[in-house]
Amino acid sequence: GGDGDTAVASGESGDPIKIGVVGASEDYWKIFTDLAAEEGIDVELVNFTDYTQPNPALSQGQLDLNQFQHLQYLAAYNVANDDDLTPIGATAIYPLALYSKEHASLEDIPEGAEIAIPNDETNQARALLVLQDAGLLTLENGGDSTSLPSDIVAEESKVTVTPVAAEQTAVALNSVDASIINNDFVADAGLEPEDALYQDQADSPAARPYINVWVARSGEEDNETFQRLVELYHTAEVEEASSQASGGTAVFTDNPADELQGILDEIEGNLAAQG
Amino acid sequence: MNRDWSTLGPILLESVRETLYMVSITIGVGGFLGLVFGVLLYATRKGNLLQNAVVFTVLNVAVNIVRPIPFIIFITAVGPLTLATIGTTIGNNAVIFAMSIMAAFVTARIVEQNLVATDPGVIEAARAMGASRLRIIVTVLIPEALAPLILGYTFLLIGIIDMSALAGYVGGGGLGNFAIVYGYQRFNWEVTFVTVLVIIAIVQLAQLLGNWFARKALHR
Amino acid sequence: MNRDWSTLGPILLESVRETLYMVSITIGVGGFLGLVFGVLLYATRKGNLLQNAVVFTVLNVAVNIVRPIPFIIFITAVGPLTLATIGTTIGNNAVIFAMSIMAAFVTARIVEQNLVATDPGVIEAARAMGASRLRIIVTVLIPEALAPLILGYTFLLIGIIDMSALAGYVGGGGLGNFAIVYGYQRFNWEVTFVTVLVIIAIVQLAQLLGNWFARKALHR
Amino acid sequence: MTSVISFRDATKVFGGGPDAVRAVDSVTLDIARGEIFGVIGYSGAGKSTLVRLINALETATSGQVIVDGQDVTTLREAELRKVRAGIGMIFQQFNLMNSRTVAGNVGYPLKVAGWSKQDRRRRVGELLEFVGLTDKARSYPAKLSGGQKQRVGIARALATSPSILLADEATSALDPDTTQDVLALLRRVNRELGVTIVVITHEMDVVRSIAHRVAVMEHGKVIEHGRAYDVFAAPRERATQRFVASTLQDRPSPDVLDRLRHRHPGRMITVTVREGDGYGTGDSRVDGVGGSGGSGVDVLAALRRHGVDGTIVFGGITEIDERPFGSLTVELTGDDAAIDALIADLRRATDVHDLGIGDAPSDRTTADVVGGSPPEASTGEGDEPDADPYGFAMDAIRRHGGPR
Amino acid sequence: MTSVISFRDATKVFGGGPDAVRAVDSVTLDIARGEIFGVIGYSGAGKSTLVRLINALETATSGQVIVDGQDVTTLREAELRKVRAGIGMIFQQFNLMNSRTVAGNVGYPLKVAGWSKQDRRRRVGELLEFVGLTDKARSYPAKLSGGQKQRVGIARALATSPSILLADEATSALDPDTTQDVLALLRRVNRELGVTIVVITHEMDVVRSIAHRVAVMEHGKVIEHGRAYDVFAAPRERATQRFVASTLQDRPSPDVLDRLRHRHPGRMITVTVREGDGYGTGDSRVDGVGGSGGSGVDVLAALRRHGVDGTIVFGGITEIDERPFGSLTVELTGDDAAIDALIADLRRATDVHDLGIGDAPSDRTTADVVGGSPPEASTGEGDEPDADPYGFAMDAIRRHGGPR
Ligand SMILES: Nc1ncnc2c1ncn2[C@@H]1O[C@H](COP(=O)(O)OP(=O)(O)OP(=O)(O)O)[C@@H](O)[C@H]1O
Ligand SMILES: Nc1ncnc2c1ncn2[C@@H]1O[C@H](COP(=O)(O)OP(=O)(O)OP(=O)(O)O)[C@@H](O)[C@H]1O
Ligand SMILES: [Mg+2]
Ligand SMILES: [Mg+2]
Repeated sequence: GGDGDTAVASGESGDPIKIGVVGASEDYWKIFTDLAAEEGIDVELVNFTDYTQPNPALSQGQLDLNQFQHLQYLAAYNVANDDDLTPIGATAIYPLALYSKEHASLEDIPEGAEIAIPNDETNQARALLVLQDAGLLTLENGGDSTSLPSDIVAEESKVTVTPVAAEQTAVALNSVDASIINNDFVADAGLEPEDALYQDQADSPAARPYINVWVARSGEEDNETFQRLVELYHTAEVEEASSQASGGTAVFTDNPADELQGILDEIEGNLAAQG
Repeated sequence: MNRDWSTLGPILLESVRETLYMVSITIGVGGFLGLVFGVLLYATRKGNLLQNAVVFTVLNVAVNIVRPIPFIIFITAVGPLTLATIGTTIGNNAVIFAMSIMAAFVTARIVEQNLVATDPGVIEAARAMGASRLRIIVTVLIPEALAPLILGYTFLLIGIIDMSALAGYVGGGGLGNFAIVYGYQRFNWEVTFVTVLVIIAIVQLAQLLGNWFARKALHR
Repeated sequence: MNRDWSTLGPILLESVRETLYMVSITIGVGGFLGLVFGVLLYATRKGNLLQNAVVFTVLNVAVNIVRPIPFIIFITAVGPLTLATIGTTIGNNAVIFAMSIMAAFVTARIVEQNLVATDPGVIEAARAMGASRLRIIVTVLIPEALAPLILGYTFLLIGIIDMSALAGYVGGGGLGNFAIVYGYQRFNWEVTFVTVLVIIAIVQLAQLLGNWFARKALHR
Repeated sequence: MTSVISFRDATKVFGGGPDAVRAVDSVTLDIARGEIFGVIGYSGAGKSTLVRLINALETATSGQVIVDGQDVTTLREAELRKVRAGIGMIFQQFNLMNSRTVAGNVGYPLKVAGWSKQDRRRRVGELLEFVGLTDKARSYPAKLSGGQKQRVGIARALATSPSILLADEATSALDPDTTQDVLALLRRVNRELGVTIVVITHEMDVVRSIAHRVAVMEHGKVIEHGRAYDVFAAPRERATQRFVASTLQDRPSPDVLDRLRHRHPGRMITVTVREGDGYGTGDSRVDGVGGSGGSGVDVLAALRRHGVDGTIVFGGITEIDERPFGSLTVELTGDDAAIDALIADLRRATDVHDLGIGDAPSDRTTADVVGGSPPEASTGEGDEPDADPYGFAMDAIRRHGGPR
Repeated sequence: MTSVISFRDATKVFGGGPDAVRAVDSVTLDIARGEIFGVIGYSGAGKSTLVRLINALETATSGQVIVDGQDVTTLREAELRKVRAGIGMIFQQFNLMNSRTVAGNVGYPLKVAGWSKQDRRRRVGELLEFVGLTDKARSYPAKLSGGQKQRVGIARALATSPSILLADEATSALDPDTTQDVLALLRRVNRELGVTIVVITHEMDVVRSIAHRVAVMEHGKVIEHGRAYDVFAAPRERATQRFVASTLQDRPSPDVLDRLRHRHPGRMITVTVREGDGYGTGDSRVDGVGGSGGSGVDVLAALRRHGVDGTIVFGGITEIDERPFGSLTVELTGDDAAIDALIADLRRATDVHDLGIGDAPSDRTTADVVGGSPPEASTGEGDEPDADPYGFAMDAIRRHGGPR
């Protein structure tokens, strides 16, 4: 896939630029599209409730851009589908954190506790890594970005995990000892980021696969309109709204496209090697 | 962070429109195809009007292949077909396409079920008059089973509304999606509640009509 | 990245077990409750055995309130009840709880539909013999409508398998979840395909049995 | 009063507004314990509805229906059950359960009545043997012929030996032989167990051979009722007369009469034969059961006395409620004056309808003239060979029974 | 050969294995164009199945069924449609469409036949008027009485003026008056339009008044067939004899006989009245239609000749296929030798069954003895007052008609 022949025109001819997102209801998207409109760029957001669809849709030319994933996810997609979607700009890193209603600190989490984690592939692996970092469990071979719950070494682990839909991790707090909750849902669920028992470090190199990116079809990295949109995201108004939506945990970043591509290539290489 | 209704109101309204659009086209297309499939499923059974083991087996298996596929997987699976037909695999029309196919197979079973209990004597009477099989199906079989069929289609309608909630998976809209995206995923229970209420109101209305028509059709 | 079947195989097997577990409990509990509700919906209608406008209206509305709620929202909405009953809102048992309630309401409509066409003369005959209304329901009404009811429950079974695919949302498992999480979400079409095949095989088997029993129950 | 079923101004209206049908209209009627009560009337007259009021399958719109001392219109379902358990019913449309075998259908009321499995099996066996369906015990109703279905319905109604039996056209689908067997059984359970039986029927055989009393319904009303013999022998209402005439079939219909005249050109008369119509005085013999007066011998004796030759060309003498009844159509040959004297003589004792002679018939039809009422014009039930045959315009079946 | 319907070794087996039912068993039969053909037989004998082979509602298991020159067992559905369009059928169970009004049901075959809406409306109006249901035109079948439903079925079958009419117990739910009207119509369409009619019935009236020929079925086989008069007047097969006897009801049944003896202690005989049974020689008058021999006058004449006094106590003379038939039961009083001579005399011309005298009955039953066959033991259809009344063990209805 990935050939741009079927691509919709990019803005000038009056056709809107279609951006696939997950969570178009967030306030910052409205600010973003308003800003774009001021610059004469007609943006149409296509909202998906499922991560699986926006990449194929982009690849098939039904979208011009998408912005919902981090590099890790993109790499997994590209490898699985032999695709070459390309990151054209970064947005932010969202730390993944552990929350609990029952326990005040990491140390309080008892032996045999049940932890809810997101069940989508990349967040799941990332959550397992976070838990491993927190010393709650041990993964076979140290774990990586494709680890599964079945990779947990039960004898060496303090807790068990239950994968649930990402948004359900917050709901599940009533039923489990603790949950790994995606940033998106933290604020909505009425949680305070500072209450997190543990979270991964956005500035560590280990977090680099989790840089969220704008993605386009290969060959369209240099589209100026696209570049302008990437920039618009980092205007103060948008960043502020976006930060608010993440409960202030978002760590904005604007790595250049080629650096992102480099990281992507590296991850894809690893994945392919494992495949 | 919770938008107020002045922002959400128009989106909600638009969602209502979208749902009605999706559901009516789906029930039209899927419902009609389902009627055809369902009648065939019934009529090609052994001992029935169009007895035909091959057609029955093929249909029976086909329906059972399509129906249990989880809908999000199904949407993706029919993607190439959707693309060829609708020109896109995302958005409401793509959802309608997938929903119509799924609805056709679901309806087939509902229709089949409702025809099974038809009095064979009445069909015989029509055969004895020299009515063609197609005519018998249209003017006897279906009218005789109309009351349960109407309830079946009411049931289907609700199933489709339910199914349309998944439209968001492929970038579609509608009430279900609105409730999930603006309400449920954002833990905004007020929005969820109001939206669900709207859905329920629509369903309730449909059911009222369905019950009323079914009662009319029963002629007892 | 694509795990081979030596890793996935056991999970798939476990998923089959989980699906069978979830589906059988749901069809047992939900199917039974649905039978009760469905019979009540039918029997409390005007002119029928237990004619009772209040019960009918309450049930009719209740069914219409529950049914159209998108299932993932419904799971969350009944969460407090689930917590109180099952002790947890996640995992298979929580899903079974929510599915059973939903299935009960869905079944209610299926059952109602299939009873509508029952010959009132037969019920009258039983009344004339002095049979109690409960006895008539159990020993006349249901047996008389058995063939369509069996098809209805087969239909329901498939619906429940379909519903169980959403178990993953709240930490449940099963085949549908396996197909989505290990296949679909990872773009692993081989896993998706194989899993869907397993689901279809189960459904096909259920349908075969259903058709066979329905044929037996028809007595024609 | 030993009446076991009493209707008191009972009315049943179906529907409402302009389409309302008064299926049963202010019926007041008593049915005594232990009698066999026939209900006759044209199709749609309200017979089935009337009987369904008894076990409250239909609830009366107004009035009372008292069964065994209880007004069933006021009973709650649970109380009704007890009443119904003592009432067997044979349905016009059979109403068999398609989901049960023949044995299952017949055993069902026994199950309801709480019989043990063993007793049920034995009883069902007896009943099926009685109705001749032993070898169909395990068949389902869909595979039975019409008459077989009806026999299952009969066996089912008799299963629990109810004290009241409601039989709605219980033998309509049966051959005459089987009908006789069923009637014999009904007569026996009535006589020996005192079972009260209400039979709806349009079959003369049934009324004739088992009914003690009959009610005639028309337009939802009971227009006439009384001892079966009396109603048949001397119907008062016009509808009853017509019904009796066409039921008995002992009088030649117009086309039959045409053929008779062809064969028998002489003067013809139809003489009613009725118990108690003593001809002359010293002639009538009376025995324990009832007078034999009015039976054929009197006609024969009269013929002899008047020197007239007679040929019996049509008619029948049968029994109603175990008493003789009928009519004979006789061709008379002899002196005209003697014939007139004979007729005058006969008329003093019974009803005589003078059919005249072939060339100058005194009237065309006898079928609707009963009990000496004056001849009337044909009501059109005969053939009209000149009428448009598939057009119907001229000989519509008159709507006798349908209430407004 | 003008036969319009021919069965050639036609067999229909339902089911398989040990439970197989040979509903129609190697029937070979021709039904001529323009005749009214009656099919009689006990319940379950295979009558309905036989008739359903004609319009191929059931397909023969083997053999041929030729209708209008075409073997319907070999036709494809599309070809069958044309054959069926010319055949009207009245169903035993009515088979009305519950989803259509009365008018809609009657109009349906017209719609199938492609009639215009206007013509349909007119025609339906006529038909409904004929069957007396004009005011029920817009009612649904569920709201009709049994007889009303049957009338709708009749109207529907007649709607397209078919050239063959199959009537399966077409009047079983009708009152006698309406039955007469329907029969008159059938007779008329047969006579004037040459419609071939096949009637299944157990009602004597129907056979008597309209059938030209009849076939008697038992166990799926046609055991006897011929002109209606011949079959009734001289039934050959045992089953036919029993059927005719119980159908005609012109002979006293055992319990009637008991009562008769009570009233009439003298010697009683039953004399068969049959066309063509010339009594003596010079006495029988013959006219264009048929001999009047054997009708009552001969008995009367014989009585006179032998100086015996007679009382007609039971019996009937009616018409079968428009010819007189029946029997008279007469009590004889007079010199014993004279009576014996009288009986011997009568026997030379017709069948006489000697019932003996009250104290020494020569046999108990006459019901199953027809045509002078020797008296046989009762088959048990009478009352047995001593038998366990709800026990049935002793008087099961014999399974006459059910094939194995
Ligand atoms: N579909 C069927 N399957 C099995 N057996 C059947 C079926 N239809 C009829 N039979 C059997 O075939 C025999 C003949 O049935 P049929 O209906 O022809 O009888 P019939 O002479 O019309 O009797 P009736 O006077 O009672 O209507 C019966 O024993 C009946 O049980
Ligand atoms: N459920 C109903 N709704 C409306 N009208 C009805 C209903 N049941 C019966 N009727 C009407 O009531 C009248 C009496 O019906 P009923 O069945 O008592 O007649 P019947 O005397 O038994 O006639 P038949 O001899 O034809 O069975 C008919 O005109 C019929 O159409
Ligand atoms: Mg009736
Ligand atoms: Mg039959």
